[in-house]
Amino acid sequence: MKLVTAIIKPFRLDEVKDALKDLGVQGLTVSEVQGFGRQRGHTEVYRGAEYEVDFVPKVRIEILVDDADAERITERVVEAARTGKIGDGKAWVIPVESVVRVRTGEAGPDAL
Amino acid sequence: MKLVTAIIKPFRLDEVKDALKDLGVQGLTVSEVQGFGRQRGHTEVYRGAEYEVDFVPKVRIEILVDDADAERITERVVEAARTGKIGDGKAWVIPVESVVRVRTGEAGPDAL
Amino acid sequence: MKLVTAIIKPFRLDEVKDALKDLGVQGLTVSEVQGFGRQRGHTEVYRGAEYEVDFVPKVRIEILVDDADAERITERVVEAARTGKIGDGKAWVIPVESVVRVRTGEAGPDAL
Amino acid sequence: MDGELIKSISEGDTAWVIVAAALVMLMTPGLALFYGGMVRTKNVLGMLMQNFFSLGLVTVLWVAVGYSLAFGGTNDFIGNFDFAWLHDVAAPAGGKFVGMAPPGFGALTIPPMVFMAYQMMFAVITPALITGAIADRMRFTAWVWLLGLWAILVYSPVAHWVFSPEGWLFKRGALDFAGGTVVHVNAGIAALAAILVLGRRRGWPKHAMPPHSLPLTLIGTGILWFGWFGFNAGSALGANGLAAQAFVNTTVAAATAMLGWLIFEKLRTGHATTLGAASGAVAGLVAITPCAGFVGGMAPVAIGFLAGAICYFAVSLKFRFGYDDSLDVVGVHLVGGLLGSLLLGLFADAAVNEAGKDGVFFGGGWSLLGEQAIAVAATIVFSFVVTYLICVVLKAVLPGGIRVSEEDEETGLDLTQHEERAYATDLV
Amino acid sequence: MDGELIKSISEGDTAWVIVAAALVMLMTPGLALFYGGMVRTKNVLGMLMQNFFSLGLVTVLWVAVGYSLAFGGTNDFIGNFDFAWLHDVAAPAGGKFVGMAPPGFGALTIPPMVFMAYQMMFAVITPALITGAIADRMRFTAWVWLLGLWAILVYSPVAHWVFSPEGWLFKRGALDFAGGTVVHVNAGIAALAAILVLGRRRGWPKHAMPPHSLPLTLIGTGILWFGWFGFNAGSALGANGLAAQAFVNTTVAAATAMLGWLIFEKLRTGHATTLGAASGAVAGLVAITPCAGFVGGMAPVAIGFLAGAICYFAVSLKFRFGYDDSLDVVGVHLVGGLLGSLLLGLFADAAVNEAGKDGVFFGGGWSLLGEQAIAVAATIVFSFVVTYLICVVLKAVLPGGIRVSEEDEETGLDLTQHEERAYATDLV
Amino acid sequence: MDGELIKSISEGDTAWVIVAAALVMLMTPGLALFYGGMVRTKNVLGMLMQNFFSLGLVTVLWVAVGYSLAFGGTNDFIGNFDFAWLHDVAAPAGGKFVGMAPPGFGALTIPPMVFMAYQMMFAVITPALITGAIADRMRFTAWVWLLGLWAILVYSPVAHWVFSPEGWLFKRGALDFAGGTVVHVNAGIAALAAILVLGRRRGWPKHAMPPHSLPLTLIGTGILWFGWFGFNAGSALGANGLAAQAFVNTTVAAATAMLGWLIFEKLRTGHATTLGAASGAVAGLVAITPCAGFVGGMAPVAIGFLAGAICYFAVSLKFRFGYDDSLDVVGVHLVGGLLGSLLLGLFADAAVNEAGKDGVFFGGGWSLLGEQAIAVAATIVFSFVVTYLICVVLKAVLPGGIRVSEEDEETGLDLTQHEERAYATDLV
Ligand SMILES: Nc1ncnc2c1ncn2[C@@H]1O[C@H](COP(=O)(O)OP(=O)(O)O)[C@@H](O)[C@H]1O
Ligand SMILES: Nc1ncnc2c1ncn2[C@@H]1O[C@H](COP(=O)(O)OP(=O)(O)O)[C@@H](O)[C@H]1O
Ligand SMILES: Nc1ncnc2c1ncn2[C@@H]1O[C@H](COP(=O)(O)OP(=O)(O)O)[C@@H](O)[C@H]1O
Repeated sequence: MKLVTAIIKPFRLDEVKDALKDLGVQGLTVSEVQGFGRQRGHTEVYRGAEYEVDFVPKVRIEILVDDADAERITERVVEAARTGKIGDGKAWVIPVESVVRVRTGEAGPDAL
Repeated sequence: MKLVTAIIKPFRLDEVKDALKDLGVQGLTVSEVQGFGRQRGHTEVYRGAEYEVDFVPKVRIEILVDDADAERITERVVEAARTGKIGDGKAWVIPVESVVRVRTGEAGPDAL
Repeated sequence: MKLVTAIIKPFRLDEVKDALKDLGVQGLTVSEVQGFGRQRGHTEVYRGAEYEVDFVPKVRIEILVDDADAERITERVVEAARTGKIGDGKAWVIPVESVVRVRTGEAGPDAL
Repeated sequence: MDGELIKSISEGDTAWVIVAAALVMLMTPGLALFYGGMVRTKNVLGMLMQNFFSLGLVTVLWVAVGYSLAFGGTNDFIGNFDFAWLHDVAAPAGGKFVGMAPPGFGALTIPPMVFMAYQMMFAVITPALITGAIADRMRFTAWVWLLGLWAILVYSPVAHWVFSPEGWLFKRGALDFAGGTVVHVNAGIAALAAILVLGRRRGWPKHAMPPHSLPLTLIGTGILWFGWFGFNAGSALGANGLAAQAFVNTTVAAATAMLGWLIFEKLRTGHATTLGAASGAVAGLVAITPCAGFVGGMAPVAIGFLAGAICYFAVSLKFRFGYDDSLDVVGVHLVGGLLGSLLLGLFADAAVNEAGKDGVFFGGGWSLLGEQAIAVAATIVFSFVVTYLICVVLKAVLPGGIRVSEEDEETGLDLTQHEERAYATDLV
Repeated sequence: MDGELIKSISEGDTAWVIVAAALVMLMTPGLALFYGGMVRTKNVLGMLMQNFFSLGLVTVLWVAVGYSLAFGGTNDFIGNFDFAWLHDVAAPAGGKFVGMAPPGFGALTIPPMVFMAYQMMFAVITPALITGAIADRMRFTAWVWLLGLWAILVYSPVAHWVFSPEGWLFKRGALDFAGGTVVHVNAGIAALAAILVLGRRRGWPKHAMPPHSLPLTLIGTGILWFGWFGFNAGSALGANGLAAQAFVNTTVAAATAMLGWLIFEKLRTGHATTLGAASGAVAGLVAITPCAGFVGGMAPVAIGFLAGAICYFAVSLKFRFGYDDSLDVVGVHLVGGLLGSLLLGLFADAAVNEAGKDGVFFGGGWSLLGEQAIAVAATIVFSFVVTYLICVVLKAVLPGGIRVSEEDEETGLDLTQHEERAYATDLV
Repeated sequence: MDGELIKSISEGDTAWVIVAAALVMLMTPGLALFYGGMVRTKNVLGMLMQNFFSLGLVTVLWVAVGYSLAFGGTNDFIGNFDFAWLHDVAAPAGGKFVGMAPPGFGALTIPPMVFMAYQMMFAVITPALITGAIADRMRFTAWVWLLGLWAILVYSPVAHWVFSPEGWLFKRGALDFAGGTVVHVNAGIAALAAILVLGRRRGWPKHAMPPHSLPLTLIGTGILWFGWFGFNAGSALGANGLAAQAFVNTTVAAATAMLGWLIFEKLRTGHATTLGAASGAVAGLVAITPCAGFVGGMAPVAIGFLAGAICYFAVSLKFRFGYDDSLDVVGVHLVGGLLGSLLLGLFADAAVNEAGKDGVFFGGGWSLLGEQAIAVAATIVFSFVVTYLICVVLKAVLPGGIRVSEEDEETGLDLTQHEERAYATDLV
């Protein structure tokens, strides 16, 4: 089992989700994060006091997958999230030792 | 060292926390996430325009544990989080190479 | 490749970010979390009804790094985040199998 | 036709009472925010909706029959249908639109239409007060029925008894300047009846249910305090010294009640809270309501301070007795209203208002206090019984009952009752 | 100099109309919140700013020339510059500051300065209504120009036609008590013209764009309802029975419209929504605006209910026809304003107001309805054409055009137009 | 007893001033929101509480002694205790509750009780203005003491000097229609004194401390603008042409100040901000306050525009001089109040108000400007010195001093001072 994590632009989330549904992925977990990277942030001004905000809103997607699917799914996520502009994000794969479905206690691939 | 991660229903958090305290777990980290899975989301209607929200609010719990405790703790989390209804979530275990306590620099099991 | 994760006090984020910039780290991802640990939470009172909040706001930092840099970067994060008071948090390292830059599809160290 | 045609309209009085009516109207949204800030995020819209809906439904019921049942006719216990559908309220009199004063109000210097509109706003906000008690668990459909039935079956009769010069409590000599009995005791006891039928929120009192937005509550508090000038000083029905006195009494009582609440809170918990300041101010406003135009001098200082202190302790009663009065309608409105109505028996000063009386402290003896006690007792019994019956009947006859399912309560009223979310600030 | 010197000021009337002016002023911030709650988080400030800016710019334009163009002189189609820069509006008359009434308003019992200020607030809010349609995509600079030009080129002329006794529509006999035509139809059709030039929001209608804060919208709704008493009852220009009638009509129509909207919503989608309650109330307030001082009895019940029901269906038209009226200015203000203006042809009752007429249902025959139709038709044509031209010209001449770039639209107006974020509650 | 019994009450005037008092009361919650939106999430309640608490404490102090110290007696420098505890303020006169006018106000056409209540609201909001400067770091207990002492030791004397016809600055001929000196200069300089004792916020100016909710600030702005009509036009103490003039001057100055601020902001930073629009409007309202009933014509255009532009630059002074005026009380209220008070020396026009004078531009020569300068100078010296002393003494005698601990400042005022959180929207 693997955990595929991707940091993407928030407005690409729908595309990524749809692409994964098409691949037969049954579940995923999403959270709001702030990214710092090559893409620059923005300036804000309040009563003449300017300041720089380095962080850019991003979305983190986590998908537990069967070992065999990890590569294909990562590729699909990357494709669906890509805009080609700086700040598109990263995707990475981590090994998972065990997975359980809370509801049933099923473990391994059955838990997905 | 392992990292036990669980995605659970938000209102089970207190039970899980209490169960872990009973097991002697000294710390954990929690965050808000949105889950997509078998449990369907809901419909919202604004001025006649209906739309579907696929995501369901969930809570992610992360617990760094000693290798030996990983299984027991995961089981306990799963038990405490279970309602038996769809959407109860997942728990998984990831190997961790090293852990440090920021305050003291202690490493390994002492860092927990 | 490794994933360095740190849970720190929110107001240390700027120091950590600056320290990492100095080390040449090009990117990182940050999110808001709630921590439970030795540091106690606080009491709130609403119309005479007191209750305890166990969770303390923390920030999670995640940094994908080259294998060789993992240790140095972890150390730097720990140093920059340290206040020496209880609740300073944890940092840990997880092995990563693969990383891709969404924008270009570059993989491995080039993706960072 | 019982009223008499109003002849001498004062533009100044009319200006003030029109404004006062607008101010009282604003109190219902203000109350919605006051309460809305105190509930959890998933129930905000449910709360706001229950309040705004009162502006919708009760307004219509009031012009249809409510006003007439409250102020028409000369019966002791209930009005009649003389003014139903605003018949005769706006009788064209030389193009000046004057109309028929309700019986006993012949001395009005404002168009009866203004009086009707002003009273309408009281009818709207009174049942809205109940929403604070039943928060987070009543089905919206059930609320619609409870609201409509209560406005007709409870509010109009009690308003007739106390506010109409033809009502039995008025005639006995009970005083209620702006609704301590009619509004606050009435709604407060009805709230208790409703929650006894409805039951507690799931998880109460074990689970913490902290206010999701105190700034919203404080916006509501500001609006309520502001609107209450219309409520109390408007009840002088003219722009005169009496209105001025009521105005001052109102703001002074709110202020001292805030201090009263905060002092005891600080003593007991070590901190003075923002919600305490807001709650204290509202408690003072409630308690001064019946007294506003009947007391003078430093009476509002005492009344306010007592209201703040006593209501601070009263909001904890629910934990002792185990009824789940979510946002303390009983502790603030019932207790505060009772307190004000009874203290009036002590502090009333006929020198302040020719239409008033002297209370115990001003040489009037115990008779006024007795009448006040009778008035609140009658209101408590009547309102409790009828409200309880309405709730029991609705529970029996409404398909789905009056309470949301366990699962819907978990999910929250906003999504389950209204298919909406209050805040969609998430990126996802 | 066309006006005549006002001699008999009533303090009561003056008090009411001053307050009414303040109430109408408050409506613009109220509208800002009403709309601001409905947009996405990234565009909140853009919305608030467009509205608040109208208080800045239009106020100045109004005292400079707008008022004079609307109410100066005796020309049928446009005012003159007699009152430009408030010349003669506040003429010291024995130290009482009375001034010159606009032509045809000789019977004023309030200082003309009060009349000017009251009308100013209408001029401020009318273009602000347009912001709901163009939400989320117009450059702020473009809005500044559109706002200023529109206030002079569209608002003042139409106000002159309908509100000034010297205007051609007024003279023909069209009735508009408080701005059904001048304000709502006018702004509603202008909104349509503007969005036809501007185009749709990116992603509409495919992507959901739910309101980011319905509590904000409901604060706005409460303020609007409250302020509307100034808008409608203030248009009686005195504290009298007519104001009372207008007050009651206003609140009753808002209430029944809320019910009308919610009933059809419940029937169609199974739920009554909070946004529906707010939208229905506003639709009712819009529709009763032209009628408020010309109808009586139960007419507001009918007008309100129809407005609620019809506007509920009208807000879906945009999906059928494909124009992106973000927050339903067309569906609520154009349709509601039209409806009210035409229903007045049926429900007008001269017994309510000597200056009014009888509509179809009160034996007045079809002539009033005809005049109403002419008035709204003339306004629709004029406002649409001029607004469309203004937008087309601005699009051509402004460097950067009238619309933000794709990327800026993605990022949101707050950061790109104002370098600010609405909420900085994050820790990061 | 110095006052004289008021005999001729105008209902219209009374109606307006009662409403004006309510409007000014609403400004304190409005200010709380205006400021509350600008602080960080962890300090919101601290800010709201400091403001609301003024409604609690100062109200009581005012009826106890504050009013009498400001308006009682004929001494040049301070009032007396004639009206303490509202003695004689509401003297029953044939049941009409008329009372004793404060010395020099014999021509009042409103009950003195209304005058007292109206002035009360000024006394409440003036110290509340200070909270913007000391934001985020004062212990609540310290604020309670500072507030109470300041209301008695600073506000009442200065109000006596300037507002009472018996005060030395009034007698010398200084003009202050609605509180440019008494309210804004006074609070602004006191704010400076307080922060010099208190010190800077930790992390300022290095760390960004962006407003946590600009929508909250804009709700506050709308309420302030609305309430300011009561503040300025209410100061005419009647519903007449002078009130109308003050009303118009008020809104025009707010509008032009908004434009003035935004123009310079746009020129300097490339963007016009929402907070700039709000700040500019408030700056204009501040500057027009002393002038509102003494200038006419296009003077408010100039005064407002200058206020917007100058205050825009003035808010940056703190970075140059290194004092941490958190929310720019000095930059907006001190500078704006000074500006208005001095510009009145130029723009005053006796034709507008018989009780006024001619300034430099209206042939009155330099004498008025001189008096204005003396008035503001005296106020600045007195208020600065006394406030500084109060703060120093409190710092020395209060256990815990006047400032929260480092750790508490980090955690925020809400949790540490009030044991509450503003927003509990989290699931956790
Ligand atoms: N080394 C890293 N570790 C963790 N997250 C990273 C890292 N580098 C970038 N990110 C995340 O990816 C996002 C995009 O990175 P950025 O450098 O801006 O653009 P790109 O990926 O297109 O080169 C960042 O906002 C951040 O959230
Ligand atoms: N493959 C997955 N990867 C990551 N998270 C998942 C995955 N599948 C489900 N989840 C998370 O678990 C939650 C519950 O899953 P769901 O399929 O709804 O119910 P159940 O776990 O009871 O079968 C989801 O909301 C999501 O947050
Ligand atoms: N076993 C754990 N697993 C995951 N997170 C932990 C664990 N223990 C502590 N944490 C995180 O670290 C934070 C600090 O821990 P705490 O015990 O309060 O102080 P310290 O790290 O200084 O001993 C906690 O708030 C929590 O977010």
